[in-house]
Amino acid sequence: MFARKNDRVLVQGVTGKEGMYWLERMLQYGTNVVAGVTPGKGGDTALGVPVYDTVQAAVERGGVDVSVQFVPPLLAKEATFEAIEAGIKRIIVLADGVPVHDSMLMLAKARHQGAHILGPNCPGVVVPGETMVGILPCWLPHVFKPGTVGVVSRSGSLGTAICYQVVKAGFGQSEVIGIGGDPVVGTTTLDALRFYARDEKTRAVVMVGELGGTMEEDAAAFVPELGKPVIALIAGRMAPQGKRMGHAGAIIQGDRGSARSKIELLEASGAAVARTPDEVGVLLRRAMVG
Amino acid sequence: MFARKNDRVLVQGVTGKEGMYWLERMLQYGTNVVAGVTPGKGGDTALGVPVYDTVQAAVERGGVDVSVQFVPPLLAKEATFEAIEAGIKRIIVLADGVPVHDSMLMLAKARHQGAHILGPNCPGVVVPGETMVGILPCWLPHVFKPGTVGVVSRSGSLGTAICYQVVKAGFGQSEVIGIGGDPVVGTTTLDALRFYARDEKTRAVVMVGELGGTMEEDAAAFVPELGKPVIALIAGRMAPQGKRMGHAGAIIQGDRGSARSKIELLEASGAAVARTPDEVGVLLRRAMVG
Amino acid sequence: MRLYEFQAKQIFAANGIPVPEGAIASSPDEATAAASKIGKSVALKAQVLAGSRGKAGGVRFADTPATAFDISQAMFGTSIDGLGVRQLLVEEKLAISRELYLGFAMDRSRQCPVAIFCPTGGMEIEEIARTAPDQVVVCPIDSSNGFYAYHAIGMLARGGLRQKQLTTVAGLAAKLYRVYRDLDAELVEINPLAVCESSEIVAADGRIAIDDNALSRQKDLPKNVMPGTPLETEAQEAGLTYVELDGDICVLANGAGLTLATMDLISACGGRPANFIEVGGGAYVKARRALQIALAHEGLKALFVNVFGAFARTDVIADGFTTALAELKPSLPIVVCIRGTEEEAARELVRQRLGIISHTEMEEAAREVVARAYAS
Amino acid sequence: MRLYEFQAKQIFAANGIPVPEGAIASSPDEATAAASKIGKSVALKAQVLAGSRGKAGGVRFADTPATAFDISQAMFGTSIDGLGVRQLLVEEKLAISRELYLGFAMDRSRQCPVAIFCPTGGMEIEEIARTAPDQVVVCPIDSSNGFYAYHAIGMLARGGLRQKQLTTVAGLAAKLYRVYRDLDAELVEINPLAVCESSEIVAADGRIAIDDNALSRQKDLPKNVMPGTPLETEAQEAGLTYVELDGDICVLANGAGLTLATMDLISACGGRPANFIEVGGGAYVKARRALQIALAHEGLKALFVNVFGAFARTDVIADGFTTALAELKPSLPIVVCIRGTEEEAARELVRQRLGIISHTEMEEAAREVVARAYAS
Repeated sequence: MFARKNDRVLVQGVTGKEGMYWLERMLQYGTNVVAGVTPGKGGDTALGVPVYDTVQAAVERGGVDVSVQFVPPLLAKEATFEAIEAGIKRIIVLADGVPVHDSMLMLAKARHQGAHILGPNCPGVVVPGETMVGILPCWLPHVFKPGTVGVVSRSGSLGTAICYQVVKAGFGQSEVIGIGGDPVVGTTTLDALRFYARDEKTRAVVMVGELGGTMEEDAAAFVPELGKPVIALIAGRMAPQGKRMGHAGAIIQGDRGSARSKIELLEASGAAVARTPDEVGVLLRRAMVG
Repeated sequence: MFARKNDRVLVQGVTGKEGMYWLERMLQYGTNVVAGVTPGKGGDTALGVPVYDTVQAAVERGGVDVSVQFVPPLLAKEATFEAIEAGIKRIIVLADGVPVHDSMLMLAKARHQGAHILGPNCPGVVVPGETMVGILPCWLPHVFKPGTVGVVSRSGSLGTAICYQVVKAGFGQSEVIGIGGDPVVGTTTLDALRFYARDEKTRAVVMVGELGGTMEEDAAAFVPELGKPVIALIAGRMAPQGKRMGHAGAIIQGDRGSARSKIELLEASGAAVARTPDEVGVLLRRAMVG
Repeated sequence: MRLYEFQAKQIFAANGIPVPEGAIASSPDEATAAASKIGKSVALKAQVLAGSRGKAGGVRFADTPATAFDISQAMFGTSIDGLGVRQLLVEEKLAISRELYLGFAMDRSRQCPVAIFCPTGGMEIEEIARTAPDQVVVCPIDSSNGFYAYHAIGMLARGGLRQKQLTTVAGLAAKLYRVYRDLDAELVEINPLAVCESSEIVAADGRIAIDDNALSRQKDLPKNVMPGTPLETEAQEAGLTYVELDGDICVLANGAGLTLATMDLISACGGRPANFIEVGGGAYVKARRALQIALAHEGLKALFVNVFGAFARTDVIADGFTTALAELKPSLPIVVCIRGTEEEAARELVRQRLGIISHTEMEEAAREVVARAYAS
Repeated sequence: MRLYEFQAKQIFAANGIPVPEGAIASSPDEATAAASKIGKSVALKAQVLAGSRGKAGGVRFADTPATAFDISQAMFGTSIDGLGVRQLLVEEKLAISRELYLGFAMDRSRQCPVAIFCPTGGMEIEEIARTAPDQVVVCPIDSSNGFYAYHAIGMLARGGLRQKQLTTVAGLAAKLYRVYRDLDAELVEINPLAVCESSEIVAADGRIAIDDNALSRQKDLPKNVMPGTPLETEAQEAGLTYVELDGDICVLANGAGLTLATMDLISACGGRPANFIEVGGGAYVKARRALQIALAHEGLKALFVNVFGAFARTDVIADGFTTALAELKPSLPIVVCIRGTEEEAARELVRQRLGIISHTEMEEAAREVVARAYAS
């Protein structure tokens, strides 16, 4: 969905410490990183990858399919605007701590220009054995393995832990999409389900959610037409209810948003809901093997 | 271009003093005014025309082709945004004194949404014998008369004076377009020439310009392909040069902008340039009758 | 971060939204002086960051400065939802003929801001939203476009406002949107927006919550400490997300999702988690402070450390918490589970510094920590 | 409305754009005090709203406070382009290694704002733009999108900036755009933008012009009176557009276009127009004031009133100027030409009040006024 083997990948903020660390990991994994951008470093190279002053210059050099950003949260909005204006259609925003008004602006602008955003506050995407764009430990063989299970997760660490369960249960992943934990994100659980519905390689979907928001409720309605087994884990059953946003929160969200609400709707829609990470493997085996 | 006989016309700010005065004139002339908008007056009628609280409500009632605004200059931006968002594609902004940043925003937004703006600071449009949308004295028979001369003017009073010359010379107008006197306007002299080039009814064009800006220079380049005679009057031959906008003005505009520059380029392009209003009639007769 | 009512109203007033005449008072004398200055009947409103103040006696009325003294004296030092009343907003008492609701918030499903209007505001608004949702008008906003008076006109007309009320409230709504946007607010709410008998329209109450992610660029805002237990306040001041629960197994995990799942797991195994503390992002260096706070919780029976290194390296995390534990030396059973990037190095650190063999399977580890916690 | 250099620099500084240390002085004593406070060599810069100050001796340098006294004393009371020097900006003298040009203006052809950068700034910028236009980078801006640092990076890289200079100037450009937009400026210009020997980058000079149509909403700006003749200043204070010329036929017409065309016509008929005065828009009620000012011009030989009523009613206009003329009673030949909306009523007013038969053909009228002006 967000990356394929030969996609041309651009790294914004490539010459910083985090950018360089993950550039190396991506190159080692075989990700087709074609360019980097750091203002003021145009003309340099980073691990052999040419660096440009602007995204526009990088795009003019020969085309970019996906951009991934290593920039501070307060600069994510501008970095995303820059990528959108340069015509890039898939943009991965990793930054944790992006103000939500910035996120809403980014998403509005992306919608107008037909671009897709993954994140903010997401770990990116892995297609095991093919490509990784983001900050996921794709090189751990007991966590990421080529296969037929599509994973979508709001949480980086829990999502990775569940990927480990998928492999432990004897399967691998067709794709792992970290959509990010922020209140407003560009790609939702529902968007990922819609993708996995069309994706021939994917035979089952593991959904990692958590309390808050209504993404799992929105996705539950799609489970019946997905036509593939869905195993869900919703974190936060035992957690205190998050803060309510005044009366407005109650008006917009109603009774939705709790782990209980999500689990009830998912089960009603035909998804199998695991109570613990280990149970994800059990339910997955049941769904795949019967 | 901006209005045809059966166009459904909306009047924004209809219940104010100016709005009511010109609504009456338009209705008398046969303009198809289908609705008016004044926030807080939704449900009223004005001279039999239904009034709505928003443009959206007026459009939903049955479609609008052209909107014309009677609103104060500092509210023109919002009124135009409202019309654009409601899907209206031709918008006439009469207000004099619109801040130029507002005008530039209006035009940018219109471009993005495929809408066309006439003005700001313009008197609107007359198709003699058919329709008038704006604030032109269409009812004066010695000024506006059906015919084959297309008129485009940056100035309301001078443009009307030249229309009188056209009639005095024995002709009438196919259309009179007042593009407005502001530094930044949505419809330029060149846009009007391009329209008259395609308009079968129009056999010659009278262009009323003045010193400042580069619209006449930009239009001059089109005169050869227009394929119809152009008679121009450029006001401001004897006026002191307008204020220069710092070095930036010189950089952007170079030597263009004076009446002399406009006249030289127009004459070089094959247009006939009149020195006085009366001469417009003389040159027009020469061009039309030979 | 939430703002107090009086702070919200200062912001409203500065942005052209009418508020009642009023002043903030920290003592009965100040309340009396404020009442005298206002010169008519006043409302005395407790300034606490709690939800249901009205129903808890946090708003009272006084007809004279002398009664204002007595009533404010009775209010100071009481508490509402466990929060001490230290400041009162003394305001002219409004003669209200109609209460409206007006707010801006984000809609997480639509991923955009929304304007919300209800022609019946006041304390029953949530009840109305539940029982008569058609009365509430929710208007999605395109952030890249903004929210202008004409948008408000459309929304308010759907909500039944007409004529002068329609245009006046629309003007206020456009201003309130600018407050919402320019202050990086998650929420701004006027409830009730009071239509007075004089037909003036005034923000009788106000609520603003600021996006914590934007506080660093909102330099002009006050720094409010959000209500919480003493340990929660300590954590807040240290920049940590810490929620105290009534259990007895202290949980430390990395990332919010894994932390929540770990608490669920402890519960599923029959244990009672004592806290939610997040050490995601750049907070690993704060492991010492986090553990110090988490371990100060009374009645702990065990500590569970659960780490799954995704983009965070487990050896770095392990270095953080082992150093802290070696220093804090809690006399509790400790169970550690480690998986992910650099896990061998991390396990070795734990073995060396704490003399503990780390688990690799979290469910197994969770069962062990529950068993050991309640063993005695 | 133009701002003085020192006003522009105050705005720059408030928006994070570095400017030289400096202070404004209205007397040699103040200049000396400012120089002492700065404590190094200073530049003394005449604050006048004129174009070519540098070449006219409006900028001088002083190494000590004592010389600052002498030099400033010599500068006060001189005039540049006819404008008296009343204030000096006393600034640290910069050690400049390179001069850049950076500005924002509107492009009337493209109908949008443009950013302009030239790697060679200073007094010769217009010459460079003429002889080496490739050196100047002009970047059109989509108003609905804005101008961010990354746009500036692209523009400045095309202009040859690299590395630290590239990112620093880009940051300043993004800030300067916000000044341009938020102040409703027609123009903001930093020329030169000085790269100092210390490698600091500082706005050594600054120019801001505000859109007159936006002054009513730019409430925080100073109110500068633009330079002009005494009568022009009087007109400006009355809110009228009036330009004095060296002719002798006073022209009053409605609308800028017709006024310009009338002046051309007078010239074409052999006359010399004395003024440009616009009474368009809502200014008809100001006809009395306009005529009072226009008729105060010395050496007038005739008055020509030329009205073509389009959306303005000629009877309303005629009421205005006939009332004024009946009161002012100028002893000049007066020729009136009237056409358009309600022209019969207007002609009747002129006949009654001034005893004049109005023309209907402006060329005929222009010939008559020229003939009568120079008859004697």
